[in-house]
Amino acid sequence: MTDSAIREISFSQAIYEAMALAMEADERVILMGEDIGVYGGAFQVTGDLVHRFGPERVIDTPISELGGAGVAVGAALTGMRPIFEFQFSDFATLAMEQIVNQAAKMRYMLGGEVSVPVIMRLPCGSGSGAAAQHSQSLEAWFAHVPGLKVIEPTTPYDAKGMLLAALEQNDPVLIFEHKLLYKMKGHVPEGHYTVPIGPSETRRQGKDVTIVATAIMVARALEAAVILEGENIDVEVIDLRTLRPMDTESIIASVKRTSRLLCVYEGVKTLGIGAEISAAIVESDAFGFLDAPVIRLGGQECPIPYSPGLERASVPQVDDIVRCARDLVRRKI
Amino acid sequence: MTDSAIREISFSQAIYEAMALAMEADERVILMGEDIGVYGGAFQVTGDLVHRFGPERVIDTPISELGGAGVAVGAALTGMRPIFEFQFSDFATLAMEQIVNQAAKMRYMLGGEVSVPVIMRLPCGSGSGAAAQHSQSLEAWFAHVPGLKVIEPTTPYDAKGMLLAALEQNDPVLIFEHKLLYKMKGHVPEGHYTVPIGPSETRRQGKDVTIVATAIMVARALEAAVILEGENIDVEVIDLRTLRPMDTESIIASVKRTSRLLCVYEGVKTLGIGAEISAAIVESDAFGFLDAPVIRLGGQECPIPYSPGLERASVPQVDDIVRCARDLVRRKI
Amino acid sequence: MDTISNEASNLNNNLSRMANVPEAYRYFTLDQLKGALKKMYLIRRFEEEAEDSYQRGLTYGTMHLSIGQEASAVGICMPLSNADYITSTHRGHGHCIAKGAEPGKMFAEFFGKETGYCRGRGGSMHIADVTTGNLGANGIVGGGIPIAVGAALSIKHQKKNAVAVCFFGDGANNEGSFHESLNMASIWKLPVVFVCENNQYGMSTSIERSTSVKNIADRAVSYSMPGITVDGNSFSDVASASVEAVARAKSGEGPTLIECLTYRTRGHSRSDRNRYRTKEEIDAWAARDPIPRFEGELLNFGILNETMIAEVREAAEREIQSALEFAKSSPDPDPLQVANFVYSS
Amino acid sequence: MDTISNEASNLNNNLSRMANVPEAYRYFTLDQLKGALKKMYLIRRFEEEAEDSYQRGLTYGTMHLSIGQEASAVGICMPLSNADYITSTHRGHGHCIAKGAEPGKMFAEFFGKETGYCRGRGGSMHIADVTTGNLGANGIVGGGIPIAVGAALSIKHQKKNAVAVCFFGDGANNEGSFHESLNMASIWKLPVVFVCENNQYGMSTSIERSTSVKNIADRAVSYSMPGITVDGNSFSDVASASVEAVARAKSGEGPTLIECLTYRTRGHSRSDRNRYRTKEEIDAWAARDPIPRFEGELLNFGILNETMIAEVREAAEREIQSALEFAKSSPDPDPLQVANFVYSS
Ligand SMILES: Cc1ncc(C[n+]2csc(CCOP(=O)(O)OP(=O)(O)O)c2C)c(N)n1
Ligand SMILES: Cc1ncc(C[n+]2csc(CCOP(=O)(O)OP(=O)(O)O)c2C)c(N)n1
Ligand SMILES: [Mg+2]
Ligand SMILES: [Mg+2]
Repeated sequence: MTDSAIREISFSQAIYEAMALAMEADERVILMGEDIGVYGGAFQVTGDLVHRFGPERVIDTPISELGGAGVAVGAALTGMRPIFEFQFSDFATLAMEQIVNQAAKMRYMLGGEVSVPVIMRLPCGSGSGAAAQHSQSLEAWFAHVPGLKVIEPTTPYDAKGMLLAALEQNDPVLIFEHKLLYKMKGHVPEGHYTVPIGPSETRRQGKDVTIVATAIMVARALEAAVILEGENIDVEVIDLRTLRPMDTESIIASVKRTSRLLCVYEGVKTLGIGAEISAAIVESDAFGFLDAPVIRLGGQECPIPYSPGLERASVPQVDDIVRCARDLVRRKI
Repeated sequence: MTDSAIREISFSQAIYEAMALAMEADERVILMGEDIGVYGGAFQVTGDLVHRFGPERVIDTPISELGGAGVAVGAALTGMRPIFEFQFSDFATLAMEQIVNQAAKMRYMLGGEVSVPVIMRLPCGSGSGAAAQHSQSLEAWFAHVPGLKVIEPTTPYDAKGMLLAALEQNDPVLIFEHKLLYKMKGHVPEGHYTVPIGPSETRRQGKDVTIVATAIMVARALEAAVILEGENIDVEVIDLRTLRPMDTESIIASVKRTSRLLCVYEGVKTLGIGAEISAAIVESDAFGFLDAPVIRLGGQECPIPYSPGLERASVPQVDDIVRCARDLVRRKI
Repeated sequence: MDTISNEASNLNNNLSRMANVPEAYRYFTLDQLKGALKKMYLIRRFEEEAEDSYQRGLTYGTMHLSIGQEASAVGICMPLSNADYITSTHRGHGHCIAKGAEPGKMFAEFFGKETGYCRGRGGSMHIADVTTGNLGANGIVGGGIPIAVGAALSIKHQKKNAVAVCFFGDGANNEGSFHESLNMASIWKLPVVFVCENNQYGMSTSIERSTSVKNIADRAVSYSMPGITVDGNSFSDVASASVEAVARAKSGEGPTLIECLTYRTRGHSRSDRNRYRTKEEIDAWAARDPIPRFEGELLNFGILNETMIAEVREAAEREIQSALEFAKSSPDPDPLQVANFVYSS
Repeated sequence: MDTISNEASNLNNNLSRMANVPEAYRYFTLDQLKGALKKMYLIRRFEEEAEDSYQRGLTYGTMHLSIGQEASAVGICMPLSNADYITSTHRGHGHCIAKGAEPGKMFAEFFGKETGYCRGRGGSMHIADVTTGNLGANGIVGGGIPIAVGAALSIKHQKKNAVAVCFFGDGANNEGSFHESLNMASIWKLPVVFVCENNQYGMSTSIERSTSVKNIADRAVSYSMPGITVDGNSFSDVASASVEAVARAKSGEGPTLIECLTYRTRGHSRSDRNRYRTKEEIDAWAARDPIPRFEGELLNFGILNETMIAEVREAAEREIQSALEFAKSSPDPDPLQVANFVYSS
């Protein structure tokens, strides 16, 4: 086993590495965002890149999300490959116009004559006590928009590989990065490799129930699976990874084996990503294989509160997953 | 039968009338928006209200959607009851920050100490050749956001009654108004009445299949029902009317009778409103009553194109509904 | 200045014998000036035909005519080549022709045909011609402003000798995107020229009622860039301002804000009932029509004679007619292809 | 001016015998000035305790300290009553105390307790006290600006003799919401005072690197309103500017933009590693600490003596200690109530 084969780095280092590799290989790759230079980014993801590549390629923008995102879109349209960092995905609310009306639609509106290879990175999720305006999981909005690709890696390995894959796309790609994952460590090869955008990944195989999860909920689902194993419940855990386009095929295949499906996600339950998973599976030929209703475990129907106890109660925790999965397995139609 | 009982006015006149009544009854009601004064609104909904109530209460804003919506939010927070018109719902992309981070969350973030009784009107939908940036149906985004109420009336009667009901709410209410409905005529009583926010309305009863539809799709579903009647397929059509909170109860009750559910909506299929309808019904005890998968007929996975033939092909038409409903009824699990 | 060729300096020599010749005429060749006149005719005639087909119910959707504003579009584009970018607006036919697009493909787009610039997907509000550097009309007021700044950022990174020109209206200058974009262009000293076509109204709302400053160009102070207000109906005034601003941008001195005072003699769009302007106001501006004014200057300064002008006008007319024919005989897009062109891969 | 009472004019008479007394001191009563000093102490001590509880791991989330900026918060709020509104920012503890909030309920909110101003739902970034007219801190940079304009619109409609004051930072002045809001406030002549607390940095980005104008107050030109830059660490300079702007707003003359030059001596937030400022710069500003400066003026002009100052300081300390106690002994919210308070009905 070489050093590289056992090397473990954090999720944020993995993203850093992907950006550094891309910038070394391709002059067109530039970074834009607030405080991504000397500050190193609000979550220290861009780190020292400004020192390695200079302030012309690691550009601190003013606090101007709409304009900043628009500049990135314009640059992408004219030959650059900008990676734009929102400090928190909540601030993308200021830039929806440029993301949705411009970046996502431009190729189509112009009959295929242009492409907009912009990448946007969006730290998301609760769990850090940052409250209602800094903790949202708004991925579902973007997954609703044709023209965008939306990914949400959950391991350092995927974070690097999917970002490098995004850089090979000619379309806008949004990367949601759950804040609680940044410090998570895992094996990451040195050098260039890609993890394709699209396919989900089965993180654990099981025969009693399929859990499809996103972001931090993948880790919680895996924890829950261990607990449920003790109760002789054999859980399959699928990490969705790409929200648009969605890999329904793998989920269908899994459900055909387990006959039960639980969707776990942090965004608000109503119209969150689980709504699409459920609807898509029910619409498919997996429907006939279901031994129980598809159940969704999503965020509460409220903003994310500040107080730690409330915050925990506002999104699914390991024991919620255990309870839901157990109920589902016991359930008869 | 009195004159009033048979009086027919258009959908846009119904909204006009509700606003006029509210402004007469309550000094706190003001209108804000672009070109809602002498121009009468892009869709001529505010009409002559500026002449009746003066420019202090019918306020033409500059072209500043974020700021304008924010001013309305601030005014609502401090005792006014603003009705803010977006010229096209597509431009709400510029104001998501104020709608979602501020209006929707303020009451919660402040522990219930304030309320934000702002109403926002959002003309939406395709069919007018206005292309990708003026034809979107983004309702699902807003229905995903706790703190907002989202309504989408489909008849002149409901348009007036639901707007007047919204004015009695102390929470932000978003009203999506499908452009193609503005000229539709129907019976509307004079004077004040309300149609409650929340309950759906069954527009046609049937026993073979339930269609839940929104906006212009309600009319198309009713047309399709007539055609299907000729094929001995008896269709129930539910007009959802309120997207958040969603009246799942009525849909469940209907599905328990018909055992089949088709969701028809104009927004992009993926994560459109039908995803929630499907998921919510499947999750309920209606699941056991389903004789076939829940099917969604939504907009294509593309922006709305300009050319008439393409535009028609991009969202469900009557014959698409007929075909889908027929297939669904014939389908065995 | 790349655009001052030998021929231009010859013309220049002749002109310099005359007093009061506007500076702009010294910058351009005779062919360039003829080209400018032709483009003004093409724009006017394109839009008249568009309006006509509208009134006859042959077209769909909405449309925004720039009749009366041709000098601004053509004047600004004078010093630009295909390597330079523009971003345009909902009122974009003029910019598109001024930048060099073919009226045939524009009509085709306008009629929703497969042969249109956007294969019928975009329509009037999204016509773009990337081959001539036009990044497209935009249905969102202010939507193109940061995109132009992004194009300028590309130019700078790619070390090109080019400029990005950003057209927008007086109404757009109250959008947040205006503020954010001009600020960034200034601090990064990007090669971009902001062109505010102040036609006095954003839809129905006059600049007095919408805008807290008398001259929009005065807002340049907030961005430490030069701001200049010109007579937008005077080809030569607009062209001079553009030549200067483009030179400034290309030499690395940063952005300029040009405000062109002009007027649209038609309504805002199809739905306009003209409740907010007086007939007197419209007539007064119609009397300042940029096309006769440009013709007058060309005649006065002996640059073109009546015959030459007639030739240019006829050439434009022929081009419009064959463009219309091309568009009308073109096929519609295939509805089965509706979801194509969303993604590159 | 409502705020000039008889007592104030007495103090005024005494002061007028002295040369060079800043104007501000003539506007306020002795009690008001003592109150101002006490608020500055309360703010400082509130934040020191907040910092301490943070460092000891007792609190959660993030927090933004305004240590060094107290004169701006307190000076601006001097002419305000509970009928006047303020909107605040992520760095809002100072504004909240200056407007009259109780430190106990603030600490409780900071600790996420049910007795906090927001019942523990909001935390540091959303503390609000509507009873004193504080519409709340805001986690979104620039988020409060249009909201303040909306509050001013309400005041105008309701014909109240009141004003809305909008605090925001130098960083926020590059947000589109700044531009859109100031434009609307100006064209509608609303009773609002815009207060830009220019502490030289938006997070790590210096004003030179982010902002295309030297003085933010110069941007007032774009909105045809007065723009004034004051020493934000001088209580009297800030208070004078506020008194004038508030009077202007209340008399129907419209908005004013006040820029307070100041500095936060702490980092931006918890995550700040201080890579963008020099120790020299921080020390130089610390030497201009607004609290000793205010004390110095009060002593110099014979308004308060050392004993009186000590009394005020001790009163503030007692209040902080009992506030802390209240907060610490308060109950946590009930997790089962997590989805309450979303809707009114
Ligand atoms: C963001 C946005 N808001 C509103 C509109 C509707 N609208 C289209 S054009 C227009 C007026 C624009 O005025 P101006 O910028 O002066 O350009 P002009 O039409 O005068 O050329 C408006 C309000 C829009 N398309 N986009
Ligand atoms: C819209 C938005 N963008 C970015 C942030 C992250 N952020 C929080 S405070 C801050 C700096 C704000 O600078 P300034 O306005 O000068 O206020 P200061 O922190 O200096 O008081 C940033 C970038 C945010 N909260 N909201
Ligand atoms: Mg205009
Ligand atoms: Mg600052």
